Amino acid sequence: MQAASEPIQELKLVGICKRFPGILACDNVSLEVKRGEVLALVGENGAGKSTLMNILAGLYQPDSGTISLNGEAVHFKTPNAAFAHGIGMVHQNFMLVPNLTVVENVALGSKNLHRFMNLDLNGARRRIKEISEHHELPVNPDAYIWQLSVGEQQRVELVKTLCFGAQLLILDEPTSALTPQETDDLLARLKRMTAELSIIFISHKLNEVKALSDRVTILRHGAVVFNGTTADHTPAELAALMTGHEVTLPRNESHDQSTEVILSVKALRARGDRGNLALDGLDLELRAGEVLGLAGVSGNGQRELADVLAGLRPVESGTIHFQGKNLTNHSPRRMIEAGLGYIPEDRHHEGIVPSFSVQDNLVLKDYASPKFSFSCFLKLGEIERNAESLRECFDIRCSSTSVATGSLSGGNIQKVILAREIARCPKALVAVYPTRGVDMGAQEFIHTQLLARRKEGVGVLLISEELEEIMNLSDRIAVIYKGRILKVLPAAIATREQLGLLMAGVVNE
Amino acid sequence: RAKVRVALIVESTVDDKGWCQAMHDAIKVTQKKYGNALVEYSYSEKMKPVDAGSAARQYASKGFEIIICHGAQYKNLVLEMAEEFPKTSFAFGTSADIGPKNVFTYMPESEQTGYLNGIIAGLVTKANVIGNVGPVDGGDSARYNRGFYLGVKSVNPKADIKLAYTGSFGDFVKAAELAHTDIKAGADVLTGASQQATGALRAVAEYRDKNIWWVGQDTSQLAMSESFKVIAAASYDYTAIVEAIIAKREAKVLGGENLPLNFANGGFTYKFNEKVGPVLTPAVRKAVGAAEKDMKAGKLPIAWKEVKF
Amino acid sequence: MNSGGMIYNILSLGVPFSVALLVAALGENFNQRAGIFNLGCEGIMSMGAFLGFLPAFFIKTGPLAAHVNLLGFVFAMAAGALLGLLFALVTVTFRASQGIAGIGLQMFGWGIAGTLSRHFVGGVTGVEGVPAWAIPGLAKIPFLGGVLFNHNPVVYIAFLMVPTSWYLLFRTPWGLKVRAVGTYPRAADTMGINVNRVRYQALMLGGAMAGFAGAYLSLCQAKMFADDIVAGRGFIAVALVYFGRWNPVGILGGALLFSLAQTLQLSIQVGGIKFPYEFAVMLPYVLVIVVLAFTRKARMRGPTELGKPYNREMRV
Amino acid sequence: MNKIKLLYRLGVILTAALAAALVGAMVLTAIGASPIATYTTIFTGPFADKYGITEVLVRAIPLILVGLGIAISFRSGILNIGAEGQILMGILASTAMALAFPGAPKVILLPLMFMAGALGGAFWGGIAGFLRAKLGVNEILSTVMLNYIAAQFYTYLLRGPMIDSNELLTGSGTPQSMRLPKAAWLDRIVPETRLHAGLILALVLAFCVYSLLWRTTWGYRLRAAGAEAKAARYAGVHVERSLITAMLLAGGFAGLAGAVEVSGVHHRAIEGISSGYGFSGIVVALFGGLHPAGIVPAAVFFGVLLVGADMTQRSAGVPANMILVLQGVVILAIVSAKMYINNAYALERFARFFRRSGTAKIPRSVKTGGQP
Ligand SMILES: Nc1ncnc2c1ncn2[C@@H]1O[C@H](COP(=O)(O)OP(=O)(O)OP(=O)(O)O)[C@@H](O)[C@H]1O
Ligand SMILES: Nc1ncnc2c1ncn2[C@@H]1O[C@H](COP(=O)(O)OP(=O)(O)OP(=O)(O)O)[C@@H](O)[C@H]1O
Ligand SMILES: [Mg+2]
Ligand SMILES: [Mg+2]
Repeated sequence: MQAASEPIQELKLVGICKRFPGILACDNVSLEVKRGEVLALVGENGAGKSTLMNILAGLYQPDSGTISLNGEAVHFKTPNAAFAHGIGMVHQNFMLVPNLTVVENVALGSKNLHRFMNLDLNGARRRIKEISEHHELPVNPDAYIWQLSVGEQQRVELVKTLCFGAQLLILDEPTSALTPQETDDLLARLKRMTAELSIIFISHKLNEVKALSDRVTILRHGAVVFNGTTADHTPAELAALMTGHEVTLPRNESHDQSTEVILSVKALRARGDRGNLALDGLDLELRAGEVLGLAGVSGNGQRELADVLAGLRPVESGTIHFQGKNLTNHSPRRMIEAGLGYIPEDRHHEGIVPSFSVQDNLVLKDYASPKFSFSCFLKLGEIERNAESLRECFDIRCSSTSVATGSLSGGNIQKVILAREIARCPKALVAVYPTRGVDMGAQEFIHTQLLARRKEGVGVLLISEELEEIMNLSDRIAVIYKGRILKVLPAAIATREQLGLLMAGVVNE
Repeated sequence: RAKVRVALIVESTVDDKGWCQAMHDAIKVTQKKYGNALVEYSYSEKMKPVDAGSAARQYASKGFEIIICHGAQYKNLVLEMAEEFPKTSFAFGTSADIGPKNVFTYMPESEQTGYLNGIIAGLVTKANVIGNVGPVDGGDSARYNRGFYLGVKSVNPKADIKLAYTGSFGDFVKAAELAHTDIKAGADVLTGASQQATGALRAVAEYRDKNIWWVGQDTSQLAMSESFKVIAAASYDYTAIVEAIIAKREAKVLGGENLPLNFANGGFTYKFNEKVGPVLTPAVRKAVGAAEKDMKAGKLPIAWKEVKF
Repeated sequence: MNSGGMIYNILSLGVPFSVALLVAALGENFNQRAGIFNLGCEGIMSMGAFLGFLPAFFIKTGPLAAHVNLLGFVFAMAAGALLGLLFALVTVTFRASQGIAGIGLQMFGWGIAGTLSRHFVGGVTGVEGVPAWAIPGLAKIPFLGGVLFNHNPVVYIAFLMVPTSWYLLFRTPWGLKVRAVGTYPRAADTMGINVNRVRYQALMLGGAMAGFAGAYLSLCQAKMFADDIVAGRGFIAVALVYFGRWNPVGILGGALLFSLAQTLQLSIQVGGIKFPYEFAVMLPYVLVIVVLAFTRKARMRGPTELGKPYNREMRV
Repeated sequence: MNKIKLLYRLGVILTAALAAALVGAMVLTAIGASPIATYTTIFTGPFADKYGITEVLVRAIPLILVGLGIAISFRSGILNIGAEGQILMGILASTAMALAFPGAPKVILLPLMFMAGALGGAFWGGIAGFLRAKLGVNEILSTVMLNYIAAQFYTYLLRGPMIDSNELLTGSGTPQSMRLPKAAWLDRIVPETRLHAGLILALVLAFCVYSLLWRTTWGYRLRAAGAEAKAARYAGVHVERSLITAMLLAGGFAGLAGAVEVSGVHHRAIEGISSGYGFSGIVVALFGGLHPAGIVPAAVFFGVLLVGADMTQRSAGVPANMILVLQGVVILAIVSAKMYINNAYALERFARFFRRSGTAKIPRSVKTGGQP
């Protein structure tokens, strides 16, 4: 699909309804985008944003309602039809085939490159070059997707969508996995693109919404609850409109230093999935009752560090001491038993068993403890009671605790994991990107919980790319770069600029 | 004579050009001879032992007088059912045991046919290499293979007999592969028992213009398009057994006998294939004829049990 | 016989024997690359073997008589494609569990071939089949000529299918779609690929190839038809796809390994053995497992969504 | 809504049944057999008398046992298609055990025999589990190959070391073991039929498997490893060990099925005992939703299909291969229907369609309460 024949002057959705079994995902939604405009679409997890956009992109069929382009009613039966009208979408989960290269991914969707018994990869390469130069989105066309970092994949997604000739770009949480720099870059680029395109932008970060969008539409429970010009409202107001109440992200104000080291890592070396030395002599100390923020651009060893701590990745050399005991290269089970809690990055496949019920997932690590089993028999009643009480405590929104956990929204899945890890009363908690893709309300909740654990004396290792989050919550901040800790600073004196430089590998004396 | 109802239970199909078809054909011949009104016939194919149990029970409860379970794997079932249905005659083979009073057993003494085929193979081979495509080493084919060995040795002690097994009664393709392997290894006369042998014969037929020959264990091979390779073939003729069972039943003997199948009692037929031409020399005919005559007279005991491969 | 001669025999017999497994596995590879696990390969092969044999059986005279084998292969492939279509209907459109549906298809194909052959042919019967055709010139090369260039023409076609499959899979738009659809169907869908259509096509192609493999058995290898002529080769073909790690070249390796081991064990038996023959018969099966277990594992590049039906509406 | 749901399901089942019947009828007509007679025989034949019903249950016993094992392995993330080979190993082991202690009393011999059968099968399944867990050999490949290997090993033993010495003596040479001592026979629970006490064992074990999978920490581990290996590993489950355990259990059940067949039906090891139960067991397990409560009825249904279809040979003159066609068609139709029955999205669409057309047809007078 090359550029559509006619530029999009105006897109209108009127009265869109979409029902999934048991839930009304879009409830009579109407909205409108004009040429060159950025419309922000915000709302809590599960508000129906992605569903609405998938309808616009031709992936879902609305139950009722109409879409019109330039005043003419259109009907997108397939994503192809949407492309043909110049609508391109960057989905919330990357829509890139991991075992294909970047060019192949682009060529896959570019039907004009499909020759009989021959694939015009060079044509695709040219097109990628053209687009990436034009929009300053550098990508390596011959890399396999699985080799790319999350940020790079995001760029590829964007280039891919633009290669398909999008004139209206739908971006579903494009920044949720990006580093601050990458986010700033992306926003700047998008701003420039508005000269040629219209954009619908979905994000849970209201400052981004504020920075980029012209107008904002807020969805709640599938229905539009607010429609207005961004400039007229502050992020706080938008947050209140979105959740129905004031949202204030908690801050760690005390900064008092405890001295008891609970987890100590020395000269740790470990390999990444691609065989590279992802951790290269890393030293780190986590104290009881502190939040240690680990800042860094993703791909510098954060994931591997978390894996190693959880016992999921072998250590080549170096030691891990937990509460004074050497636990280097111990099994996950031993780490769990020793009292290490872990909120993993990949919540859908690592943090939960999607087909298991919420009840079952809440005892994923403790099903064999005397509390939930007697000899080898599970105490089903106890497991259910546990789930009910955690559900209440952690405000997990689900129709019942016996539904499959995979069917919950991202924020609620995160709450399930958090509830489980916290209820286990760990001595130390490793939290990897705990609020990625989670709405404001849930974010507030998660932060509050982490700080509460800190108060109870738990050592929290918070791995995040959000400087905001790290600076808000941490007592000390460590910066990781190329598998080593570059520097550890007290949070009280750390500044954004300083951290930014460190994350880029620049150590100033 | 009274009407009799005969049921047949087979493991493969009644058109397999082999083991099962031989019995089926025999019953058909008997039926034709006595008339449809006098012999009612029904069969069940592809019967695993457990299915055979159901089928046999159904036949017995429907009043079939004679139930032939054509395979030694049905032995158990027959012995068990015989107690339950004492008025029904059962028959199974191959077996040399004497069964209970309402069970006939039958045993093709196939070392005899193997011996005749062996004589031909031993005389015809120029390379002194003979291939034998075996299914598995058990039942009547074990007897056949040993008889064949003795037959060859009786006329050509120097001949090398390459015996190999496919491990399956019904894998035609593998039998063909094995036949090709034999031929590549120099064999110029081949034989083989059970239905899979058809695959081997088909493979032999591919060497149309070469002097490579087949001696068969089923006369229906003489009617196949590959027959130009078949020098001679033996066949089981169960007609005598079927008729014997019917007759004995009429005489109130429901079983308790072993009915062997051999040249002496007409249980085997043996045919030369005139179409193969000069390879079938008078010397061959003579040697085979003499041996057959001796067997018919019971003068040629074949010590197949002594043969150890 | 000297060992050189034995090796020559094993190679020159093993190569043509590998064809049915090779082609069926290459076909199954297309199915699996598109994300569909087709255990019904065996049934499709039976049907292919039957229909491939049918023209040669019926048409003995007349103008078509010269082309019966070609006709047979066409019929077999058409029937295979049809059964592939049926399987696609069940597993792609109805999204039925592929494991059971495969067993169902196996019974169905096998049963129909047997039933129709009983009715229209009536028993085990041979046909003329496809004769050998030595490639002029090449067949004269010592050793290699006999091993590679002195077979029936279908063998050459089958071996050409290896690079062709590879090219189709890795160098054409359709192959790209197939690989995408088997790995991340939702991504393919959002890029405007009709996931179901691609899966239908892959299943029909795979079916046609399985039909071809069946016809090879009845027309080139056994030159006869009997209802259980396939005798489990369909299942082995499925297993070989795993052996080859979803790559046509690896599958070729697996098919050759299996058939050469097969001829090797037959040769060993023919050469005279001093141990129970059953152990010789086991050899190819054991060898395939052992070789796979002790080769170094490459990064899995296979279809990660294998066996999972795709539903655009369903939340992942 | 519930009425609509019922209607929807009924519709799906009827459509599938009709489609299956039609395809079968086409083939039947082509070969000149009567479809009606055939179908009537399949579905009423087995219920005509005591024999039919008990024979159905006789078939259901091994199917339940194999199905339970398959359910365990599939739930644990292993596609085990090696039950056929595992059954054979179970038969060998249990037969050897029974023949080794011919004088032992029943209460000792039967448990010993079943234990041996289960161990034999478990050993064979365990090989596939080990190959998968430790050497990364795909289980589909290994189980397919192991089936053939087991088949050869089976004939080797029955033809050689384990052959009934009587067979050698008389020269029959049939590959079969000696007859088991009476103490190794399972009791018949309905006189004059072949229905044996294995049924009780199978039902008890079905309950045990349910408890194992859903009530114990073991089962929890197995299911977690099968449903999402990454998460299970993260939660401290040793996934490799769990794969091996699952294959041991699956193989054990298949082996036990073999032992029960020998002890209950055949009373000696002969060829053809497994009669395809390894594959039918997969179908039964998946039909039954990989849950014992589904597997038991699915096994009985499949038993009806097996027995009824066999009867058509005799009652309707249908050739044996036609039975395969009918079974294949029924399987294809049922799996298709099953997916639709459980598809909430399709039900939702149907309900919406039904409501729309439904409301349009209801006359206003009725709605406003006018008495007709
Ligand atoms: N394919 C589906 N099948 C069933 N329910 C769905 C499906 N997709 C979405 N839903 C439900 O519809 C509602 C809206 O989901 P949607 O993904 O649109 O939310 P969202 O606003 O994008 O949330 P988030 O911010 O977490 O991405 C949720 O309750 C979700 O559970
Ligand atoms: N698949 C597995 N993954 C992880 N750990 C396992 C696994 N199987 C067993 N274990 C662990 O090995 C040990 C012995 O196993 P076993 O099932 O006998 O335990 P147990 O003493 O009965 O305790 P449990 O209550 O955990 O069942 C236990 O610590 C158990 O948790
Ligand atoms: Mg969303
Ligand atoms: Mg335990």
